[in-house]
Parts: sequence; structure tokens; C-alpha cells
Amino acid sequence: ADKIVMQIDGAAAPFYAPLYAGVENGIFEKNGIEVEFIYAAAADILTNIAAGNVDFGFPNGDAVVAAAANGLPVKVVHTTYQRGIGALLAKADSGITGYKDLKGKKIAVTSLASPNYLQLQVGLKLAGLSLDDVSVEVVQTGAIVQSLQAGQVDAIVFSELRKYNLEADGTKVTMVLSNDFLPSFGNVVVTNAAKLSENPDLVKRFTTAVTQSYEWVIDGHVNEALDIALDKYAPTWPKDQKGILTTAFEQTFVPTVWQSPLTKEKGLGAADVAGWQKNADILAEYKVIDDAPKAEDFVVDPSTIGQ
Amino acid sequence: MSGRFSAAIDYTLALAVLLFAWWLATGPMGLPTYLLPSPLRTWNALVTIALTGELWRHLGFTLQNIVLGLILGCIAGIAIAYVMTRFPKLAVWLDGPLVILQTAPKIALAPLFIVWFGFGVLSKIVLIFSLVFFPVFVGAVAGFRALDPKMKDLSKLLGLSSIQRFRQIELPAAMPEIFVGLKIGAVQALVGAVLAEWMSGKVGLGYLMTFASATYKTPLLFAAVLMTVVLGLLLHVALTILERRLLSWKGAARG
Amino acid sequence: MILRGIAGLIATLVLWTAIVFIFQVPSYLLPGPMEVLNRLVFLFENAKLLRHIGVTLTEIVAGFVLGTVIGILAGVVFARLPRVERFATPLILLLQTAPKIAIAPLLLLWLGIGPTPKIVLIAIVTFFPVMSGMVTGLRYGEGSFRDLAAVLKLSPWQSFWHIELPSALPAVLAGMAVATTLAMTAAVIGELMGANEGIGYLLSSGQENSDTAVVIGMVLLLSMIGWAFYEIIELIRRRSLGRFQLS
Amino acid sequence: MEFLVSQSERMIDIAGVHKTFVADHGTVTALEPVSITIKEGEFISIVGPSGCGKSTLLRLISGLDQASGGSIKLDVSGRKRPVGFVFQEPVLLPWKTIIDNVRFPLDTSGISRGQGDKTALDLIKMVGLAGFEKALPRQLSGGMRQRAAIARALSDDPPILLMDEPFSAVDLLTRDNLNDELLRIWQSTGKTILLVTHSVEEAAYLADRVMVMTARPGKLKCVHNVELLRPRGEETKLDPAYHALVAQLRRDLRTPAGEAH
Amino acid sequence: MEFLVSQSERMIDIAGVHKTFVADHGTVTALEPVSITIKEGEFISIVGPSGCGKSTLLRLISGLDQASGGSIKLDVSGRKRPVGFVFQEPVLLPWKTIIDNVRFPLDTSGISRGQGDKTALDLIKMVGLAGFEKALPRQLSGGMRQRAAIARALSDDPPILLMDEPFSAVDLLTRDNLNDELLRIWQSTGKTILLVTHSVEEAAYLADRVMVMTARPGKLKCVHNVELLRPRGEETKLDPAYHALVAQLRRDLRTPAGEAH
Ligand SMILES: Nc1ncnc2c1ncn2[C@@H]1O[C@H](COP(=O)(O)OP(=O)(O)OP(=O)(O)O)[C@@H](O)[C@H]1O
Ligand SMILES: Nc1ncnc2c1ncn2[C@@H]1O[C@H](COP(=O)(O)OP(=O)(O)OP(=O)(O)O)[C@@H](O)[C@H]1O
Ligand SMILES: [Mg+2]
Ligand SMILES: [Mg+2]
Repeated sequence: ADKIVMQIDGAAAPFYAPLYAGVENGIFEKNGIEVEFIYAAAADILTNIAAGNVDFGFPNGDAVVAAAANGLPVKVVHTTYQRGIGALLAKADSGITGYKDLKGKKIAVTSLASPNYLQLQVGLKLAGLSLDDVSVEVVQTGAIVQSLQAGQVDAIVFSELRKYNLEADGTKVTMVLSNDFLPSFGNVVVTNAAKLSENPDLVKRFTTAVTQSYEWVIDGHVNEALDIALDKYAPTWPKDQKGILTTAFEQTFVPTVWQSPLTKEKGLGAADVAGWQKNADILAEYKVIDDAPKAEDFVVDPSTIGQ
Repeated sequence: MSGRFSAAIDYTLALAVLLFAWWLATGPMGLPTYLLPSPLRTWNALVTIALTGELWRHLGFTLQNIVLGLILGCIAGIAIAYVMTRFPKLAVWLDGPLVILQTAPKIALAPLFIVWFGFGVLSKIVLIFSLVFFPVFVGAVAGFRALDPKMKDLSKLLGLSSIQRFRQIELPAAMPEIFVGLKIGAVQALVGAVLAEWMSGKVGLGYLMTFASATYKTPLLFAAVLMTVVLGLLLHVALTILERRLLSWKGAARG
Repeated sequence: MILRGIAGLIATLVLWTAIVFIFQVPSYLLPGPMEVLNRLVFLFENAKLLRHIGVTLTEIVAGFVLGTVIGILAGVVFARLPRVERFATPLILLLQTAPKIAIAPLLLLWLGIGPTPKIVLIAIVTFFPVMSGMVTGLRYGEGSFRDLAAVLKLSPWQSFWHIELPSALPAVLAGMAVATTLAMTAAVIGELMGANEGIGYLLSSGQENSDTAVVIGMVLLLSMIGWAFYEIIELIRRRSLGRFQLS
Repeated sequence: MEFLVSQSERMIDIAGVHKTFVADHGTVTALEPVSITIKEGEFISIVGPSGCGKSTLLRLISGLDQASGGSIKLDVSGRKRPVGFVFQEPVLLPWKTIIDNVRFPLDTSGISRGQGDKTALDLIKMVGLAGFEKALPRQLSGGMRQRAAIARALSDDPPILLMDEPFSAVDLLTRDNLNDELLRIWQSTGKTILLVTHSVEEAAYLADRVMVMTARPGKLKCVHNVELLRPRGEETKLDPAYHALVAQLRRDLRTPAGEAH
Repeated sequence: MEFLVSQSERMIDIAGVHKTFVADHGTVTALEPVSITIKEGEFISIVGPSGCGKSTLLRLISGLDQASGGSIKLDVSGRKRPVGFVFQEPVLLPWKTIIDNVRFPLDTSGISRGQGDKTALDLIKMVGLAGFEKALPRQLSGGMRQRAAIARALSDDPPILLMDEPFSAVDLLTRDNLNDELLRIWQSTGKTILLVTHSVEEAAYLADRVMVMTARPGKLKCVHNVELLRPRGEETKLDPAYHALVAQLRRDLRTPAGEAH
């Protein structure tokens, strides 16, 4: 079997359960692949992919667009998350129900270069507000959720997944999904452009294994997959949160994140090239990147690999 | 003085060699820009932000934090080291917590510093302070401990007051070791300032780095890295000159 | 020393509990000692905590020893040849001040994933304080010992072993004490660059999950390792005190 | 052997003082019980073989070390700094110039800088270091450092002066000069002086009484009264009584320990 | 003034050697040009006022310092360690015991531990430190430390021995004993010895020639041949020629610098 390294965004979490279950159930092995997971920040993953330090990455989609715009030779080979998982989160008792309520409030994002910040700007604009109406704080990943909990900020624009952490901690939150007004993509499989052209067979086998892994979970194995993830891969995660996670998987991830009308038609990981292009255009419009890259240059539909 | 002059030559020469190696890696060896931008691209990025004035805003902010944290860390490091060597009984109780606090990796605690001390400059100064304190403290403890017993005899004999004893005998005698701590502390202050800005904030060289890194503006990232290195070098040179002046009585061996 | 250790531990726990209790700190900001202990027990039972500790400990020991040895040797060279020191200073400061995360992809590129880049990173941060201590110990040490070495025409190795190392020992030990704290930080950074085991890995997963108790627990474990290193260095210092204290 | 002195005159009262060091290589009795009463204004010389406890005795009197037993009383009511000490090795602050070192006791007792400088410069001239005021200790020769230390001990005019082989590293001529300067200062200020020396001539020339000690275990062998006329000078050295005393001291030092003379 | 010696006998050839120190407080001429040729196996004493450049001269000969001008040639073909040096202050390694300090030159020249111990113990006994083999330097008295340093300098039997006031801190009896031991060693090994001392008696008693130096600027005033019989001993001290030389040296030292005698 080919030994490959896959670098995943952030840290081991039960949200990556399908990949872990795929390994445990021998799906990768069956495709002739032996996989090792390591973890890092999204920007580092893309640099590592470009440099050839790792074989595959699983970063956030926005990071890939920015990387492509800056000429990194990276290719999305499996649009695993069909929509973005960025979201505005506020405590339920704050009275904030949407962007319109943010006037005069304090909002945290992880970076002025982050997609969160872009989502905030677009969200405010659609609600008839602008950055001048709010005050923005920059807080890193390791502290942003606590800053909301501690009341240091009124709202954060961050990942939808944090809703589950907060609820597990007993904090009721209001959430506005950014994807509703700003299409983007969550975790996607990325590889090096050269690797794709030199060894399409390996990439094909890998994306196939990813697809099969997610299919197994979608096919009614949420419970087993979560057990595998919680037992063997994300053991720091409190076990008593399995209920919340099961709900999240069944009500959100399976129906709306991993699957979309497009995947019904072309299979899991299908490339919504138009969606990617729109995402890139908006990033350019808001000056997160200088020029929008062409989506077909860095997004590949899994079905076309090796043909 | 010819010594200082030749030191400047050596530093310049070394920087030239580094620059050449850098150029070699990016030019002939062909490391791509997203891994290591060429010196020229980095220089251009630097000039661009210098001309827009953005650079000076970031640099000024970082420098201000560094200096503030360094001074506070130094004073506290020397003071607590002194108290602990003077009152060894106290050390039994203070040593443990101090070491535990110190060996706790600040990079892991940095996010928590923000929720503990707020978004403002306080959390940054606390972080820098916590990084500077320990090297200076350890250096000063070593210095105060190494005091020649004959000097102790002298101060006892002259019935010096605590302040006289500290100012006139113990502090000057401990200076060489304190400087070791200070030089490490200066580097730590830099690391701390960048780390603090990485954790939160919208200004400073550290912020510039996260921004550049997240947007793959690698030349800008390395321009900011270059600025921190230059800051580090300047701090080091300043401390070395100060050390030379304060410790000239030692007649240190020179080349 | 046992007394010192216990006293320190008790003082820390009391202070910690008091802060949590008096200010009614919620656990997402600072969990109490018991809560952290519970999480550690949980990780021990479920997450092969000991294996992660073993991985990190190995990296730290390897990096620390490597950095210390190179630091001592470089210190000797620098103290003897100040020009070499001046020449090397920019590179050393570059390695020390350049944000490690900015050069992480380069380190991975040159050293691969696996433990090597982590060990190298720890060695880099350990090197500096040890080297500084050695240089200072030698440069400002007793001039008369240099005369003795010159009269006896000692070989470089002999004067290093018999004269320079013992005279510089207090300063080197101080450098090593500082290095322990830096090594802990470097271990974390190393494992943030890309890892799937180790204390830093568990820590980053705690951070990602906003699980403050795990973060504090891992910080505490690293503190304990650092503390153990510190006490070993203290032990060497005390052992050598009678012998090495200048009269 | 002990003097009977009126209470008010007693300056230093040493009763059964002894000192034992415990070290890895064994226990060393540095000083067996010593008793002696020293009057105010007395000049005492101490002679004895190397390692017999002379320095130890001075350190005990100064309070730098604690005796293993016995008592030492100094009648120096109210003086903040009762004793000046010239250590066996010159303990100069290496970061201070010679004048700063000599002025150091004055600086730290609140004397004005101007006044201090005057005193210090006079003393520096007296010990023959004029021109080296701004030198650092490491730039002086061994004997010059020793003289700087003597000047320092004299600068703040302590009532008791303990001197541990102060002139061992200086040449004959300088030594003679310094001997006479010391006598002059002693006579004009009425200090109580204890001086350790290996020169029996010096011991006899300077002192009112000479303490002779014997080696391991360190012990006070005898005390000689020096009945030579004051003030002393070149004539003293021609006095047969002086030579007789010197010869006697020499004999004392040559007789094996324990043997009474 | 200079000796004419056959080429093969010349051990140390000093020609126009001088030394100037530049310091913040001014330029100090430590040594004006000195020329002298010292024969193999000669015993030279050096006397002179404090600060006249005696230590400086020894340091130049040993190669520890560089002369500002002139040349020094040592005829020690092939010897790895031509000179032994007893510094003016005992430079003992504080972390080594006395025996380890004394054995240090042997340890670092590849002599076996057993052989080294034997030599070291003999020397320690000779300088009167038996029983203190395992003591650390700080546990010794000043004179004892000085004696340990003497033992160390003798341990590896160097052909040239430079001694800077080696006996200044020891008592008369010990000093006499050590003088005689030194003569014995010198006679049996044929060393070339240069010894700085402030004792004109010692200088005359030991040496073949005595160099007299004058103070600032340090200068070689004259060299006396000592025509006393060998081997020397108690009788030497009764020899009128010895006393005449001592008196002459005393006069030399008392005459102001520059004035020829
Ligand atoms: N490192 C130095 N820097 C400046 N001046 C120095 C230095 N070493 C010695 N001197 C000066 O050189 C002169 C001679 O010093 P040296 O030590 O040779 O004297 P010496 O004859 O050995 O005196 P002593 O009998 O007191 O030991 C002195 O005036 C001293 O101040
Ligand atoms: N700190 C110490 N620890 C152990 N032994 C000591 C210590 N200080 C002194 N001694 C011992 O006490 C004895 C007396 O020492 P002291 O210094 O008083 O002698 P001294 O008469 O001054 O000799 P010298 O003329 O050589 O200076 C010596 O045998 C010495 O070894
Ligand atoms: Mg003594
Ligand atoms: Mg000298």
C-alpha cells in the first residue's frame, strides 16, 4: 500500500469521524493506501502541500482560494464539504438574532485576513450596516470562543462547529450561517498540482476512499463512526457530548454539509466550479486577495481525475 | 574605538553571508516564493509598507511593548531574585510556584492571557513580562549567589545598609550574570511581543505576520520577520555596548 | 529539596484554588484543580496519556541534551574567538527571534515530518541560554586561571575540562535553567507545526475544542516536566556547590 | 600573664575563645581557648606560624565569624563601625577606582564627597599611590593593592584597627615608612590596633605587647611586654632591648609548640 | 654589567625588554629596557620596591604577557612546559582539593595517577601541609595556600622556575625551611630559578646573583654577584660577606631611584 500523510485543519475532532472510520474499516487499505493524519493551521497545510511536505490536506475552502490566488500549486480534488461552515454566533440571551442587531456591538474574528472577517463585512452590508457601525476585535482560535463566553465580545464570526462546543458547555447560542449569503466551502481535500499530474492513480484511489468513507457514515453509521472517532482519534473530547454530536451529524452534516443537490447527481466531493468561482470573486471584491483565480485552474471534480 | 569598529565590520560581513545564502536558496536553488521569497521581493515588500507608513505604525507598537515588557521584567526579575537570595527561607515557598509558572509554556497560555487580561495592551505586556522575567531572574540569582565571600565580609564589616549593600556591592558584582539573563530576556521580549500580537490585535509586527501568513503574502511575512530580526540585532548590540561599558572593570578577555 | 518541592506544589495549588474560588472564575476561563485532575485521569484512561507524555519527553530530552552540548561547545569557541562569535551572532539571533511558526514549513521541508524538526527546534532554543552562560562564565571568569592554563601549556581540551567548564559552571547551569522553560515552549510549537501525538498535540486539540481544562492540564504536565528538569539542574548545582564555589 | 586593667580602659575582652572548623577532610581546631584583655589605645602585634589561627582570631574579634565557645566583648558603645580590617588579601571592589575604593567607607557613612576626597587623597599619598587614584585594582601590582586596602581601612578612622599581615607584600623601605606612618596615626588618634605579622622586627618595633602563638592546634603561647620608649624611631632599632626582644621572639617561634619558654 | 657566557650555557636571554601599560588613568611604564643573560642552572633573586615591575618581568619571561619591545629568548629546546610559575597570589583551583591542585600539572601531562600521587604527597609534606591533602583551598590559611601553590609549581619539575614572592605569607621558621628545601631541590635538579622577594636576607642567602630594581619607571639598577660558598646553610648566615651583601642591598633599596651606587 502507498503510505501517505494527510494534514487536517486544526486538531483531531469528532467532526472528522468519516475519515477515521474509513481507516478503521479498512476502506483506505482496500484502495491500496495507508494513511497517517497530522494536524496544523490551514495556511500551514497549504504551504506544506505546495512544498511537497505532505501528500494531502484537508483545510478550509477559503484558505485554498487564497493560496491559489497567490500562486501556490494546489488543487482541490474533493469538495468534501459542499457548503461553508462559517457562522455568526451570539449568546441566545444577548438579543442578537442577525446581522441587523449588531449596530454598536463588539464582534470578534480570528484575523483581518480571515474569511470570518469577510463574512462579517458582507453580512453587515446586506443588513444595511458597515464596519463603522461595529467594533471588531481580532482574537486567535484558542481564545475566541472563551471571549464570547466571558462576555468580552457580543458576537463572534467563526465556525458553525463551535455551536456544539458552546452548547455542550451549557451556553445557548443564536447562529446565522454565512453560507446563506456568501457561498463557500468547508473542509476540502487538497493535493499538490504536480502530484495530481504525475500520480493521478494515487489521487484517484485516495478520493475514492474518502468518498466511500463518507458514504458509509451517511448510510446510517453515524453512531459507529462517532464511537470510533471518540475512542481512538479524538479522545480528549468529552464522551458525554456524543448526543449533541449525533444530532449535529444527523441534522446538519449528513443532509446539508456533505451532501448537496450536486452530489446527488455526481457523487460525493463533486466540484461546484461555479460556486468556487463566486467565492473567489467575492474574496477579490473585498480585497482579501488581489485577483480572483479561475476556479477551473485549482478545482477538480473527483470523477475527472486520471481521465 | 577600533574594537567596536571591527565588530561592526564582522556583523556586516555575517549579514552579507546570510543574505548571500538566502539569495542562493531562492535563486539558484529555486525555493518557491511561497516557501521563501527572494531577498529582493522581501525588500520590495518592506519598502512598500515603509512608504505607505504602515510599517512604522506596526514597528512602533511592537517596539513600545518590547521596551515596556523588558524594563518591567528586568526590574521584577532582579528584585525577586535579590529577595530570594537574601531570604532563603522565602525561597522554599516561592521557588516552586515560580518554576511552575515559568515552565508552563507561554505559547499555550497566551490565548488564555487574552481572556484573563483583556484585548488591550495589558495582556500583551503581561505576556512579554512573563517571558522576560525568568531569564533575568535566573541570571540574577546566579549572580547574587556567586558573590565572593570576601565581599560579604567587607559589607558586614562596614555595617552597610541593605540599600548600600545592594547598590554598591551586590548589584555590580552580579552584573555579568544579570547580563546573560538580559540578553536572553531581550530575545524573549521580541518573541513575546510577536506572540501576543499573533494571539489578538490589529497592529504590530506579529499581527502583520499572521495577516501575511493567512493571505500567503510570503514576501510581506518575511519582511516582518526581517524587521523582528533587525530589532533583535539592534537590542543585542545595544545590550552588548552597555555590557562593555558596565563591565569594563572586569577586563574581559578579548580577541 | 523534597520539602521545597512539596511546599512549592502546595503553594501553587492553594493560590490556584483561591483564585478560582474568590473570583468565582468560570471553568472555561480557568478550571479548578479538581476539574483538571479529572480530565487528566480521563485522558489517562482513554487517550493513552502516558504514550503522549513519553513522546514529548523523548523529544525534549533529545533536544535539550543536543542544545546543551552544542551550546557549551559553541560557548568555548566564542569565548576564545570573539570574532567567530560576532560573525555567528546574526545567524543565532535570526534563529532565536524569527517566529518559529513562520519558518515551520521550511523546517518540515528540510527535516521532514516526524520527531526531527521538533528536536531541532528544542535544541535551537536550548542552545542560546547555555551558550550565553558559557561565554559569560569564561569571559568574565578569573583571569588568573587563564594565566595558570597558559603557564601549564594546557591543551584546549584540558583547559576546557579542568578550568573553563568548572569556572563557568554556575553560569552554564543558570543558562540551562532558563533553557528548560524555553524547551517546554519549543516542544509545544514543534507539535503545533504538525503532529499526531505528544503533549503539544493534545494541547492543540484542547485549544481547538475550546476545552480549557485540557489546555490547563497539558500546560501543567509540561510544567511538571520542566520542573523536573529544573530540579535536576538544581541538584547538580548543589552537588557541585562545595566543590565549585569560588573561595 | 593577664593584665589587670581598670574597667573603663578595657577595649577588647577575650575570654576562653576557641574555634573549630568541621570539614570533609576532618575537624580542624583552628584556635584553642584564648583569653586576653586589650586596653584602649593599646598596640598589639601577633606572631605565630602559618596556619596557627591568627586570621581566625581577628575574624572572631571583628564579628565576621562566630566563635565555637568563649566570649568576646568590645567596648565600643554606640559606634556603628567599631573595627577597621585590613584583610590578608586586599579585598578591593574591582569595579571601583582606587580613590573610590579608599573613599568607600566614607561614602557609605554619609560623609560629603568633597570631604571624602580630601581624606582619601591624603591617605593615597601616604601609602605611596599618588598618581594611581583613577586606576582600577587590576591595574596595580600586588603590593600596591595591599597599600590601597590599608588606606581604605584608615579612611573612616575606626577606633579598633585589625590588620592581617598588611605589609607582607611591600618592600623594606615602603614597609619602614608605613610602619612609622602607622605609629604616627596611632599616636595621634589613640586607636586600638591588632596587627598580625611574620616579621618579628616589625612586631617588636610597633607594639606595646606581642602575642606569640603556636601551631596546630593554634594556641596563645605567651605575651611579651614591649618596654621600649615611645615615640619609636631609628634609635629604637639601635636599642639593645629591642634586639633582645627580637631575638626572644625568634626563639619563641623556633621552639616546638607546647614547650613553655 | 653583563655576563659573558658561552652560547650553550645561556638559558634566558633578555635584551632591551620593556613594557608599557596604557590605561584610562594614563600610561604606566612598568619596565624600562632591561637586558640580562641568565645561565642555565643559575639562581637569581630580584628585589625592588613595590610596583617596580618585578611581576611584570616574570610575566614577560614566562610568555604570559607580550613585551612592548625588546626580545626574550629561552633555551628550552623541546620542553613542552619550560617554566613553572609561583604567582604572587596563590592561584589554586577552588574546586580541587589540595592534592588535586598539586597533582594538576602532572595530571595534565599524562603522568599516571599513582606516580602523580607519590610526587604530590612528598611535596605536600615538604611544604608542611601533611594532613590537608583533602582540604579545599578555601579551608586553608593564607600562608598554607601559598605553600600549596609552591608545591604545585615544583610538581612537574620544570627547568625554569619563576617565583613571585613565594614566601611572603609564611612565618620565619617555615620560610627558612622552605629556603633550604628550595636550595636542595635546585642543587639536585639544576633548575634555573628567578625569585622575587622583599627580603634582602633571603635574596642574598639563596642566589648566585641578585637583581636590584628601582621604582617607577621600573628599571634594573644593578646586579650583584653573590660570592658565598655552596652549599649554603647556617654558616652562610654567619659569614661577614653575607652580612655585607645584605647591608649593600639594603642601601641599594634605600637610595632614591636613578642614583647609581
Ligand atoms: N594590567 C595592568 N594595567 C595597567 N598597569 C599595570 C598592569 N599591571 C601592572 N601595571 C603597572 O605596572 C607597574 C609594575 O607592576 P608590577 O606588578 O610588575 O610590580 P611589582 O614590582 O611586582 O610590585 P609588587 O612588589 O607590589 O608586586 C605598576 O605601576 C602597575 O601599576
Ligand atoms: N573556612 C575554613 N574551613 C576549614 N578550616 C579552616 C577555615 N579557615 C581556616 N581554617 C583552618 O584553621 C587554621 C587556622 O587558619 P588561619 O587562617 O587562622 O591561620 P593563620 O594563622 O592566619 O595562618 P597564615 O599565617 O598562613 O595566614 C588552619 O589550619 C586552616 O586550615
Ligand atoms: Mg592568616
Ligand atoms: Mg608583584
